[in-house]
Amino acid sequence: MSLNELMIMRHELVLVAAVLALLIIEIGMPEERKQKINVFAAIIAATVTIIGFLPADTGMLFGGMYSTDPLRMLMKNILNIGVFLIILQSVNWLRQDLYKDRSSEFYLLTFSSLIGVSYMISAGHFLMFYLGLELTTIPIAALASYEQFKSKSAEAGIKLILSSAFSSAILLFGISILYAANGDLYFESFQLSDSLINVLGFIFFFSGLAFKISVVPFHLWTADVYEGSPTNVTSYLSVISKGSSVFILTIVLFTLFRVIQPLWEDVLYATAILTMTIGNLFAIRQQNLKRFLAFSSIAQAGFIMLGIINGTSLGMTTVIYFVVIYVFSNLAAFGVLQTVGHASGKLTMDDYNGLYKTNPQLSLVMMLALFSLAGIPPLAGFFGKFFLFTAVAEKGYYTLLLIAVVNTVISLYYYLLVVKAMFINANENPIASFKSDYSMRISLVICVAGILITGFYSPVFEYIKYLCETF
Amino acid sequence: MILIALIVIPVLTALAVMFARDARQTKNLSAVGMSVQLTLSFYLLYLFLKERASGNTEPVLFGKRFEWYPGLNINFDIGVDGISVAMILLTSIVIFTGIFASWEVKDQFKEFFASLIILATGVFGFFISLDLFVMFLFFELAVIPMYLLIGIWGSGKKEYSAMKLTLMLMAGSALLVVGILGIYFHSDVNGTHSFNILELTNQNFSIEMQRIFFPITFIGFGVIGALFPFHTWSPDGHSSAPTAVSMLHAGVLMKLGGYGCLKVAIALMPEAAHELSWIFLILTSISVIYGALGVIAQSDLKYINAYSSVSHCGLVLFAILMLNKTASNGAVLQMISHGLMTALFFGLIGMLYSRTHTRIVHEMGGLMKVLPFLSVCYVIAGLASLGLPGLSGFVAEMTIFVGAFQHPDMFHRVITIVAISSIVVTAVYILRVVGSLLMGPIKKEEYQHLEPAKWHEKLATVTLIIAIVIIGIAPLWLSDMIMESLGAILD
Amino acid sequence: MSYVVLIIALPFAAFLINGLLNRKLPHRLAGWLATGAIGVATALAWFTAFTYFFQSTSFEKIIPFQVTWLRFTETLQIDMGILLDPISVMMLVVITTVSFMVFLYSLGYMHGEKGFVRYYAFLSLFSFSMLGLVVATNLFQLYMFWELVGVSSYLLIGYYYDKPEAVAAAKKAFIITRFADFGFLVGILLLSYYTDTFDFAAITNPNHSAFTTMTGSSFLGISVLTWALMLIFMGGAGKSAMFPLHIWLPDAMEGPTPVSALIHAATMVVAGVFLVARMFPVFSFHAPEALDAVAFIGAFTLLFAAIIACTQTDIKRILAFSTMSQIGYMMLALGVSGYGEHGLGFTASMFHLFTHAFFKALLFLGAGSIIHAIHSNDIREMGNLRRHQPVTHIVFLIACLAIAGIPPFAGFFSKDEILAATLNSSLVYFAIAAFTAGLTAFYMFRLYFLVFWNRETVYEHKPHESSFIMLVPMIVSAVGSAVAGFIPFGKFVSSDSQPLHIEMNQTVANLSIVVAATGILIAWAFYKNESPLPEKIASTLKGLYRIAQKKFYIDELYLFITKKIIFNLISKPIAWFDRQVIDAFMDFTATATNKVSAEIKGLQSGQLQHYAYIFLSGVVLIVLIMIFNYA
Amino acid sequence: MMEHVPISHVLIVTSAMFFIGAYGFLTRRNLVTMLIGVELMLNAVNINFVIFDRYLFPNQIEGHFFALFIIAIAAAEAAVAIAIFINLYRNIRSINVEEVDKMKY
Repeated sequence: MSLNELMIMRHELVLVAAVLALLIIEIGMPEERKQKINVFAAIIAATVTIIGFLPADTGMLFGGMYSTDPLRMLMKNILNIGVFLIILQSVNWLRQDLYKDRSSEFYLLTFSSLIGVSYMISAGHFLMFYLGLELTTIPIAALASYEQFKSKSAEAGIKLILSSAFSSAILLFGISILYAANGDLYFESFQLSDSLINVLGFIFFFSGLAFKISVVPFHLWTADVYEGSPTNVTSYLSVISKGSSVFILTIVLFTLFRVIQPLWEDVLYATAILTMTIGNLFAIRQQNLKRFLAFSSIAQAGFIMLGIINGTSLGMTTVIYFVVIYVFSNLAAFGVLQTVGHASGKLTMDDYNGLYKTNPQLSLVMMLALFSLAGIPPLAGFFGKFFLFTAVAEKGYYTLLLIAVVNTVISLYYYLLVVKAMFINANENPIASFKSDYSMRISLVICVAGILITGFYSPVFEYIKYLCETF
Repeated sequence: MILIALIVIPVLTALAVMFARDARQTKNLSAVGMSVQLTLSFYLLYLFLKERASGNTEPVLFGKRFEWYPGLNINFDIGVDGISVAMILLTSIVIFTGIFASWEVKDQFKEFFASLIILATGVFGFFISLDLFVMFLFFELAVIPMYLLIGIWGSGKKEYSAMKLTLMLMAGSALLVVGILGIYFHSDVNGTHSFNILELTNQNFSIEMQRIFFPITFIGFGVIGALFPFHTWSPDGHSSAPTAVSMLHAGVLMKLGGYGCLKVAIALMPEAAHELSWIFLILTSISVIYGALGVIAQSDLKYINAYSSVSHCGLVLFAILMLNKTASNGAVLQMISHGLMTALFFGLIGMLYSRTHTRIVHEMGGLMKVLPFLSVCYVIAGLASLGLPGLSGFVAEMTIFVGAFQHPDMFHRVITIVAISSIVVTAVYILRVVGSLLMGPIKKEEYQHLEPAKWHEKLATVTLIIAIVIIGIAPLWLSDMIMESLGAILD
Repeated sequence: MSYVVLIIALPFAAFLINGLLNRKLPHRLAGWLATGAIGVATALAWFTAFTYFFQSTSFEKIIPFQVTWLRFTETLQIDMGILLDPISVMMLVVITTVSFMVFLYSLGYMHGEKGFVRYYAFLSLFSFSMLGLVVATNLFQLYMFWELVGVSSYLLIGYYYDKPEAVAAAKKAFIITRFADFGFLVGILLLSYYTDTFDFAAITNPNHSAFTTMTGSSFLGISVLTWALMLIFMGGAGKSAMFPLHIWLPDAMEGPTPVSALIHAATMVVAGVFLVARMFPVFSFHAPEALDAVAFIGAFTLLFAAIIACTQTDIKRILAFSTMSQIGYMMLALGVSGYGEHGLGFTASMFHLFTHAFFKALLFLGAGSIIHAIHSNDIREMGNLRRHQPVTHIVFLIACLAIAGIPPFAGFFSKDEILAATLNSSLVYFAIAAFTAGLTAFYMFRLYFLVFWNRETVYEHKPHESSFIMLVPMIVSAVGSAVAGFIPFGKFVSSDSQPLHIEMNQTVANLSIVVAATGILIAWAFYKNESPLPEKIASTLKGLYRIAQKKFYIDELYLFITKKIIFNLISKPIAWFDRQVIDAFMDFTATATNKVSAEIKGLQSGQLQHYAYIFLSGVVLIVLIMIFNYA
Repeated sequence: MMEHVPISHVLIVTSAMFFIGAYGFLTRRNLVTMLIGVELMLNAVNINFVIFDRYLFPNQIEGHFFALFIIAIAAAEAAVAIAIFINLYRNIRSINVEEVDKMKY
């Protein structure tokens, strides 16, 4: 194996290098200048993201354990951007005295998790996939309880780590059954036999991934963990963790389990309906905005299922395209939550009453983000959602489509509740006017630009479509 | 090029407004922008008529296609036919007057004008687009600012109304998603699917497909056209909305429904339309007469006008469902006519409200004495509404009735006569309002000293009245222009 | 003859100028402007009549002006044009002349009113619309001007808009006629659907092929054509205040008196008669049943209104009921008329329309003059006015004689023809017509004696004779009422435009004179001086008298239908239904969603083990279902 | 000796182990015991992988590797989990799972 060949694994190697670099900087940096680590982390994240876009070879490594191709690279790049944005958003939060001594932990764990994400996406073997999955989750569980003096944070950590351990046990059980039935664990050569036991194996396997995407009925951890974790960790969970799982689920379903497409279509059909509906019904009543966004992200997961059901390259395109938009929209929303929460400690819907009067720009960003999530033109979310619907309609599942569009109306209702709170409701004691920090602003500007441009700039979609067709 | 300008100018105006320094500049910018838009619309009319006069019989003129999403065969297709030109004219007149009617918006004026103009952008875009996707995009774009406009600047139980209106309209548009995707995937234009209306017109969709998607599409557009029983957003929405928003909403936005039903639901799926029209005819005739009878028991001016809009817009859908050129021509005329006069109504109601601070009819009285100008305008609007010859309402209603009468069978006859009977009820409620609002003795002492109409109010009302009168006196050019385009849709 | 356009355009111009400039215009200028315009129009109308009737030999239909106004289908279109034929030319003369009189009169009568300019604007609008109506070349143009006439009537009745009664009366008038127009419109649509045209030239051609189809197909046992014509007649009945659509006319007297003279006596209210006359060939050839209906309604209204007139005390209302009664005569005459040589009724009707316009306008102008002087409408507050208003007295007497049918005044001749025409048709109708002639004489002279003779009433201000400008039109009209009867009307106006030779039926004439004289004598006996007789008779006929005085409770019936049934039983329930059922359903979907959301919140219990339990059961459930599915 | 034990018996044992572990996870109130439940489940999977290699695919060693990795990961997971338990204990002085329900609905 030459060095050149190893460079196929560029994304992961760069991340490993980043982790190492951070460790070294952390150790070498004098105590009083520890603050600077935030800047380094942001720079490193930017570098990682940029390197990800550089052209590189694709192919397989380690006898097929690891494989990459332009589509997978794109997926990783999307998530890299997401992580970069999250890191920009966390800088100010980590600067506070409470965390400044251990801010590097946050970055280290985040990057470690990102390594897991990358490996998971590039997995060519169930073992590799499992390793990636665990590497994604475990650091995040630690991060979820990052705020060590808050019992909620610990609770979130516990719920996440135990649920995920439970779910990975089930997933592994599924893999073991698949192994028994087919005698192979390499994706490349995996041939699904028509044994009925595969159904069992597949569904156990699926539930493990569905857990990460928070598909109903495997979603129950989501809201609690999202609420308890630090906001930036929540962003990570809702965007990177979920996005990566969506990607790998799509890949796996479209390749390994292609032969049992009718089966997983049925499973997705049912779970998609449940996910959208339950997510929406719960979101309606939420007061805590993080919890609110948690349920909203469950509902969004339901919409994503719609694209996967399609089962063709169009479906895959729409899913990836939607995730791109979802990254921008959700991160914009969480960014606002983060900065407002950090500045005022306020997090409920009522606290947001009259926000527009004091912080118009943040309110506008939040509104755009929510409208994009709701699928309102001309924002990117509209295009994303419409294309997902296109994917369902192509399949001819008009009943499902009808249920989905009804759900968009319900979702619009609760998104509007937040908009109403910010723009319409009066508040005697509104959140004071404040200025958010530069890195947060940069991040929000990028998000808003993404929300505004992605839809109109069709080459994004066309490029993804091209990659999916050649996948 | 001119069509693109029609979208770009409002967008630029809205942007410019957001950067305006003060109220004065905001208003001036909006006024200038919308004046340019109005001029442009008339220029478009001129160009259109010139082209037609020179013998150009293409169904759609000034067509332009920009490839957008080639992978899904989505293109930014624009072009206009006679109907669109007419609707664009209507829109630019209403938004122009709407700006002047909201001259005295005090708080958050920038946002107000910007939202209002964005709303108008959506409407303009809707009327010029030939691609279902683009059309749908603009449709939703027009609906959403409504929420903020009503929610922030409205009155009464504005939050409830705004939410109800938005959700119901979005539910309608949700159905539209299903409808247009169904059409898209059942089409086959040179081996690919298509969103392009012109290409879709030549498709022969199977009757089974039409039976499913015609009702979905029709109801989808029907919700915004106040189709019974999906009209209940209208009374609450209108009564809470600020003046200019009511004007624009009732005047223009509700017309998207009729326009969409005609150009999408019926034009693309004519067989199902023939087969299923009876169901919707029953619903729309209920709309017509039910709305009119419902008005009589109302006492709030805005509710009165909202229900009367239900009745009048019901007539639009009713006419469209008659599926012949005359009735559809009447429908388009009715859209324009109703758009103008309801805008006038809502404008006047707003102006009266700002002076008397009540909208309850029997709390006012004798306004003719103290506010002669506004009162006369109100009477003219009323007369237009009850279909006085020489004003636009008459032209539209008669065309509809004549068209509807082309069906000699019992069902259509009965239902047409039911619809015609609404002219009596309309007269009842219009005169009732005029009688107790404007005539009679002055109810309250403080009404003696109401401020007379200001220049911008006069400008707004007079513009609308002129339009109503012109169409009422010389309707032939408009009617012919619309008729020509209908040929391509209905034949 | 394109100058005819001017006859219509001039009043319109006056309307525009007065209407748009309104407050900026001095009263005197506005008034004279409008009067001048209508004056010129009158001259032109007379000139037109002169050239039409005397310079050409045959009375063809001439269309000097026509433009397409709106196209419905390739064949069905509305034209705006001017049609000259005997009846329209006759109507032009009537309308312009009476208008001119009234315009002139109003200069005095309305002097100093605040809304003087507005008054003239509306009046001009009315003249314009009425003229447009009579010269319409097609049914739809007629309908349009018909509506315009209605609206100008509305505006003028409601001229004193701060008076609630006036507002209510205006509303009532418009709505009732609107209801009638609903029938009219359906009739037009029905007719035009089969004939594929609105054009009178085509529609009134009895040989039009569509009529055979229309008479062929029937609905509820009546041919479609008859339906169409009955519906059209419904419009006419509404405008002409025929029973049961008459209730607006008495109330319409709330308008200024000159308006009543012009609109509610001489011109607009006879539009229904004009309409039936216009459509007469079709009625006559293809739908005799419809014509029977016209006759019946006419006869009924004729008697009905006359009976009520005997009991009323408001001078203008008496005149209003008398108008209804007289129009009933015209309708009856049309209803019993045949076509061509048997068209005596037609000519009689038109003749009566013509003469009636003069004497009824005169009566109203006279009434106006009285009201102007004593500021009251109640005849019980009047008396012995001949001392104070000699000129008014004389012209009023002429008018009364004319309407009572005393030769040589105009009414005698026309009424005589009508009686003769009914005699040809049915004895019952003749009896009604003749009896009512007596009744007419009675109630008119009751009015006359009560106002000008009887006891001397104490007036707050001493009544004075009206000004010169008001007297002139009255005198001119009086001359007209006196001599108009001598016009050989049959020569000019007949059902088939061919001169019709009419001979006076001596027996009928004698009978009518006797009846009228009897009526006058009774009135003289009762009312010449104060006398207890009328009271006595009224109290013996207690119930009947009361019913007649209350106008047979038709108003109350209408009120019951509109208030109790339509408002309380339809509109209010609809408003309630809309809010409480339909809207509530929409709200219910929202609250139900919220409710479900609250119900299922227990799913998210916060208990980790509960979550895992659901997770595991979900997996197992899906596995079971799928294995069951795919096994 | 192994040959005398049919694969189905072993599978019954592993399945039983797996669900006993799950049962433990679902019913025990102590967080640490719950963690042990998960470990039990994971070990069931481990045995599965090993016996599949042994019985079904005697010439493959993937199952063995998988089992090894699972053991390693489980250890990591347990480490993190227990760290968090300690954190929780510091905050609420309890590691009873029923008390970990501050966030719900």
